[in-house]
Amino acid sequence: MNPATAASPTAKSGSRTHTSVTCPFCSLLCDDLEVTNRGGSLGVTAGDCARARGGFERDYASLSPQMDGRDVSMDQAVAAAARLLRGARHPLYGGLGTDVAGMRGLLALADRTGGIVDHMLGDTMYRNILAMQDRGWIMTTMTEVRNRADVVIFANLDAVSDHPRFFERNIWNAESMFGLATKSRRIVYLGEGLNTRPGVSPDGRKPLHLRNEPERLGELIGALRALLAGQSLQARTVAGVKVAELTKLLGIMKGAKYGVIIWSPPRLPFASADLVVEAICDLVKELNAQTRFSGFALGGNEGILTAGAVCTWQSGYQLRTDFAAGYPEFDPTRNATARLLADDDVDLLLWTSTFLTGQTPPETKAPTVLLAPPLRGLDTRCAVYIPVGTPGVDHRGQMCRVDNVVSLPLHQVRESALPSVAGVCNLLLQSL
Amino acid sequence: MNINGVEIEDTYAEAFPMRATRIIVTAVNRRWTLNAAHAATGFATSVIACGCEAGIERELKPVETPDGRPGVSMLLFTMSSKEMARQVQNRIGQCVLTSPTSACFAGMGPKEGEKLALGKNLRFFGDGYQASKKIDGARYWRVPVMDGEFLCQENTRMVKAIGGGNFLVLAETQRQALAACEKAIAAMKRIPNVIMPFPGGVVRSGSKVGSKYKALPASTNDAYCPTLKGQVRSALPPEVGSVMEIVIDGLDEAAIRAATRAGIRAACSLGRRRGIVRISAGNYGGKLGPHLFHLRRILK
Amino acid sequence: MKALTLTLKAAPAQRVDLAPITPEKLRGKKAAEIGRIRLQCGNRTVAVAELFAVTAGNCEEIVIRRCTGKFDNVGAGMTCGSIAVHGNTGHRTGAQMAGGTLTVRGSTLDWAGTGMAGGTLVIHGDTGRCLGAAWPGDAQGMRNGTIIVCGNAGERVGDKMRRGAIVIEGNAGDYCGARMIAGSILVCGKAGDFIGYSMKRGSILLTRVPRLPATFNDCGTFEFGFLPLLLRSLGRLSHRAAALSKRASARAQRYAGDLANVGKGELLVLR
Amino acid sequence: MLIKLTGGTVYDPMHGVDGQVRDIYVRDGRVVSSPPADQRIDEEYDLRGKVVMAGAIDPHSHIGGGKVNIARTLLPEDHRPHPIPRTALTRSGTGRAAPSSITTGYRYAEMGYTAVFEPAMLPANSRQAHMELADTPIIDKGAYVMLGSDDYLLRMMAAGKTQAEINDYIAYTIVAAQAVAVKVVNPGGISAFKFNQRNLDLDEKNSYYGVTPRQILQTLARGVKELGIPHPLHIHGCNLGVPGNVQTTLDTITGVEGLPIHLTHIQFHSYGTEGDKKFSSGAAQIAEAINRHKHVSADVGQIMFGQTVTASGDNMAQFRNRGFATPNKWVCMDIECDAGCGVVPFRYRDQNFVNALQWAIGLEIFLLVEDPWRVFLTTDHPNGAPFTSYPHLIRLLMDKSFRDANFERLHPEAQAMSTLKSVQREYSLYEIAIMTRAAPSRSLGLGDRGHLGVGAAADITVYTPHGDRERMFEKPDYVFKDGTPVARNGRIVRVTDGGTHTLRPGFDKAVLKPLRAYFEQFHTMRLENFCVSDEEIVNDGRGRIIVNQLRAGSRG
Repeated sequence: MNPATAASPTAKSGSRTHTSVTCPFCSLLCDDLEVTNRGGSLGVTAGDCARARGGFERDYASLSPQMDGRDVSMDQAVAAAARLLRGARHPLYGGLGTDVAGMRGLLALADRTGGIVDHMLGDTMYRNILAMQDRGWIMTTMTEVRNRADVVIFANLDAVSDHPRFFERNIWNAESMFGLATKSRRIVYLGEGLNTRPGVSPDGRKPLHLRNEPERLGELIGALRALLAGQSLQARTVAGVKVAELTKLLGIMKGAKYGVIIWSPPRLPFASADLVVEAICDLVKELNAQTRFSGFALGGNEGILTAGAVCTWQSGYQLRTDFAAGYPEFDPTRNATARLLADDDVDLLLWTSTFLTGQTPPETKAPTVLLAPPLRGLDTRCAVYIPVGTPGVDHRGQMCRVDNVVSLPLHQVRESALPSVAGVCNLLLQSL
Repeated sequence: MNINGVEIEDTYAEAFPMRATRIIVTAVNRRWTLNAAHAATGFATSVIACGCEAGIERELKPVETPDGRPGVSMLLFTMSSKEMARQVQNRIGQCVLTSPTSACFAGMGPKEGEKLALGKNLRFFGDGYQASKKIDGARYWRVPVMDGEFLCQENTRMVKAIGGGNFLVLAETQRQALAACEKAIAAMKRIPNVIMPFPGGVVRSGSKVGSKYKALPASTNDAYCPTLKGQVRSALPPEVGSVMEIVIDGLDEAAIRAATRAGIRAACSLGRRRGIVRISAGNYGGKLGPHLFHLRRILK
Repeated sequence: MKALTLTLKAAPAQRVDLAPITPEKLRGKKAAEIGRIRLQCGNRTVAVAELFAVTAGNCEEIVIRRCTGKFDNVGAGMTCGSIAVHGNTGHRTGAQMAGGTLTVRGSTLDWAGTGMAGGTLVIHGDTGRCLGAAWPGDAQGMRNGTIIVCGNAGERVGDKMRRGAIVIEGNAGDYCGARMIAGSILVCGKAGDFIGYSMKRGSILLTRVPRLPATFNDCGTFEFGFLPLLLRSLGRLSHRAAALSKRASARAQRYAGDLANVGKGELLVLR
Repeated sequence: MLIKLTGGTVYDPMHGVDGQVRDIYVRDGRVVSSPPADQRIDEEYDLRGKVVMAGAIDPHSHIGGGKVNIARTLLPEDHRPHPIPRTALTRSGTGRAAPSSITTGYRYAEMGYTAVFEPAMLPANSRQAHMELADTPIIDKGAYVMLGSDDYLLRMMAAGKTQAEINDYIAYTIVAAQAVAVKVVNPGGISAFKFNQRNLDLDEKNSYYGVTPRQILQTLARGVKELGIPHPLHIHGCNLGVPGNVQTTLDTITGVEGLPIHLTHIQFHSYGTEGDKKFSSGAAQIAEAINRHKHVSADVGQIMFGQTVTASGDNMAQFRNRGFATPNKWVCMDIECDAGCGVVPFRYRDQNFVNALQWAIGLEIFLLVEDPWRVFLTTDHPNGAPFTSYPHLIRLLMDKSFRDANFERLHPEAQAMSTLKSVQREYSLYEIAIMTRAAPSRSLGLGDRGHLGVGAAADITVYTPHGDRERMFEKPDYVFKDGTPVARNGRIVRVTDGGTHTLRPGFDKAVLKPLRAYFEQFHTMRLENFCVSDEEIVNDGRGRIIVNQLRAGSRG
């Protein structure tokens, strides 16, 4: 046992309380949760938010493995799934809502069976990855934001809708390392339909809010870049915002000691949003000629960053990688789940989803193998259903955090007989 | 040998190797093509002091030019490729780029000779706002200028060529000599691949090599000066009162031969009756150049 | 000698990589040999002869009949000769092609002509996203050559295009000419939103004023000497370009941009 | 299971064996003494005429952790032409400059390497580093934890904490991050960059903490020594890549008061400012200083011509070098008030004056440092070149005529600025065995690795001698990992999982209380979760923890 680690649950009167629990249900991976286990039913007793409660406190039904809706033994289900995988001429490993170990198992299967891997939120991920692969970026991480950022710009997002504790943990934290009075942070929102209340500082100072048309964010960022480069624009408004307001915003950005611009790929739900991300990244780079400024991307829920990271170190490529030719090939448009299914390009779907959403696989003509926790009301009508546990609830695990640098351990907070995704993958590999 | 009673002397013109290029200038109308072309080929009579010999080869109809506007094709001749680069850059830069509505194109095929920068260096006048376009394998530069945009092909080609083809018209009077030369030039202008670089195509100051003054490499050809007939060993028969020369630069020997033939025939069309006495040619005893144009052989 | 002809027998269930079928790769091969070439189809390979009836002929001139959108990489990497496709093609049609002529008498999916370095690609129908664009991570899209699309094109025509020309006779989708480095794009129909997004240099020729991005400034209407040259050149491959070449003067309204990114590109609206 | 390796020519510098013909016996993964004559031999390998060495050890190669995965993500175009198909035995992969983790394990093993050390593991990123290393098969791994721009250390130094208190923090961090050594990168400079300082010289103060790089080096070097960490402080100094940094490096050597230090990728820190282009070789001065100062060791970080990617914790230097990015894309990150990273693709060209001279400088250092026990063979993979170029590099060191032929292809002005051609030295096989096996093992305190004595782990590489040393070292005949044959003629024949080298220096548990509070006050993760547990590495038996011994006489 590594003497440096020391986390053990405390037990009292029939309930066990786990502290410093990592929450796998949003990509912030808050690890200050307290989860109390009363006879197998869990309650988040500290560090809670809607997502955490929705994940930890959800009920499991007692579902057994199934084939075409009939209960079967685990052995039968694994054998059936393996048979399907063996016969598949182009399987798709979709969903990918799992932890590091689960992803390792799925990749081993994909490599062996010549399949494609894509995550249920693959579209959102590629808004970032394509921009990064084309231009690179300057990024920062959560602890840096928490302690250093004096100007924080939220581009087309309010953060709290997808990551409820973002402001609590990273913006209005009471103390910071370098004497920054966090209350004095300059908060800016860009976009419409945002919950900007969390952006009001504890001492009541309101954020600056520019209401640009969300889908024209790239144009607005482009205008900031043009102004930063000393160009003059004939246009009076950009994306619905007056150029004079942009000039003011640029002044705030240039005046930052350590500015951060935050975006979230799922909050850029329009085509070619990678170009918008690229523009943001270019603006950040250009600002760094004088001051320090960084990008920070939110999003990344349902384990997509974990899936992408593991796929990258094992294959060299991010998701939407195809192992059919015997080696990894990467095609972010062709190997997209929706497209593959719509065009009947794949003949088997193995869908994995263990976290908060996505337990219902997409409609397809191809037979489907589903790996998901036995959630109450789960639709198990598919070729093979194999119940699995939730990493960080039913078994230990590891996940990558939203900033792509920090990974956290996931803890087991209740006894469970459910296998992990990794465990099922190992059984499948042995049966191929 | 004589034509219309004009004696064709049994002699030859002696010519030397040069470099040449053809450049096409277009503009909004004929007048402005000529303005640009005249300037660009101006002060280009002799490499001795002008650095280059140049002239208008012919005017081009809109259907013949790359951009469908009226144009002019010019030929430029120099003694070296380095000098050619310098002359083209200076002349196109100062006389074509500057001339309203002009555009400038290569006048030679993409496989001929060797590459010669045209807009390649001139583009820097655009101060970073120049833009390039590659069309059908050729690159063009668009240089923003005050009247709009100057379009200039990046490169043209430069070939080996011949300078110094010539013939002399010996006539009774100055007026008759000039009339014959004008006829000759009119005919020669219809011949492709040649220019006659002197003003109007005609030179009245033929020269000999050397001078009594040490600084001068050449001086007046006293043997052909009618006013010195009594003072020097004159080459002129008594009836000749005036001599004029037509110098021809051409892309190859055939072109010079064709031009020489057309020019002499036209000059001779006036005949002995109108004072044209003899056609001769300038040479240096075969010492100057490898190209010899024997008049009688050409006219055979 | 007549063309080598491959006629599809039955549409495959999985996608097929047709990159091995180009004039230079087939040079010197007999029909039987060609029939034995293995093509990647899903996670298996199939012989050409299983998918196609192969009619012997000149390998410099390949005809593919009854092609479908399941075939990717048609003509990819070709350097010479010609391929004529009757039917549709899948993704990356003519990707990285460096010479020769590829004609699709149908429509293609995405990434046609990505990374193209030369030659001519003619698509009689429509094409998907990212025509002549840069493959993710690549510094440049199309580097030379000519692409003609007689129908409509999807988003990001000529993304990061470096040189060459693209003609869209129909309409072009959003982000046409995004991040162009140089080259020319002619859109005869309508162009979508965010035209010329983040373009550095290059020209996008239009027949009507598009929705103008805020980072393009109007420079006015002028004569452009290169326009007749370019249109005449494109007109040799495109009827619409030929018509414009006859009709249009050299006048165009010029919008300079994208000022966010160097700003030396232009939208030229033909007058 | 008893294996006999018969009649090979053995090079085992740890025991002074220089090319003697010997039989080696292996039982249960270890080298054993020769058994009684009647003992049954289960397997025998006839190695007559072959060269036998311990498995090679790479002490500095960026093979796992966030910046490597960033490099992989950034360069799909480098992977595309380098696909690695799966086989019945091995997994598929890709890449050259930043290969996939699984491929990395195979490639190293195929080249006869049996242990590789990731030299820049940020504490905040240590879990991911170990996850990637866990997916790097066959070879043993280990990682150096990066300190020196982390807020906690700088805060302690600014507050005047004692060396003992700082030592506890260092020890704790080594244990928590499961590290085997301590690395410092641009001491204090990564932090300074976050405060918008663009350079930080050896005696320049970090604008927030008021601490200088020299103080950080001294504190960490002393801590490493006092804790009994076998490997000296692993230093990536100030001013990486800056012409004139040779002086900084010399000052660093003399500035640590005789404490043991290891200067890594010293080639990038050996630049003068002479000549028309204000860029010259400082190799002779550096080599002379290393020869004189016995407390100093170095690895070279040789560059090779071609495309690669530079991945470093030094985001200050990487941001400064962004203009050289080829292709033009790069990533910089500020990380967790702990460290940073920068990833800049790069193409070294022999017709580029600076690159050509860098190549020559690296080789000059290799050849002018007299003691092969103190200079290790690295390209700082992938910063100078991919690790797959090692056989080529070995040939350059062993073959003067080959070296000269390569030299003559350089940019002529670079040739004129280098003395490389006048250096006659050619490395011997014995010296190669020192610098690629014995010396890294001894420096890192690996105990039973890097040699072939009785009791050693049976990591053994067998080569066919060849005049072309590149060919010889490219594809060893046999590679044994812990007694198991894993590669044959440069092809993997068995896939195993290597172990992870760690250390367990002791520390006063009192360090935990303020640290835990500090994490809760300022950080975005809890101390408990920051620690990488043993079971995460053991990973249900796929991994194994190797706890190395601390140096005798230390506090541990």
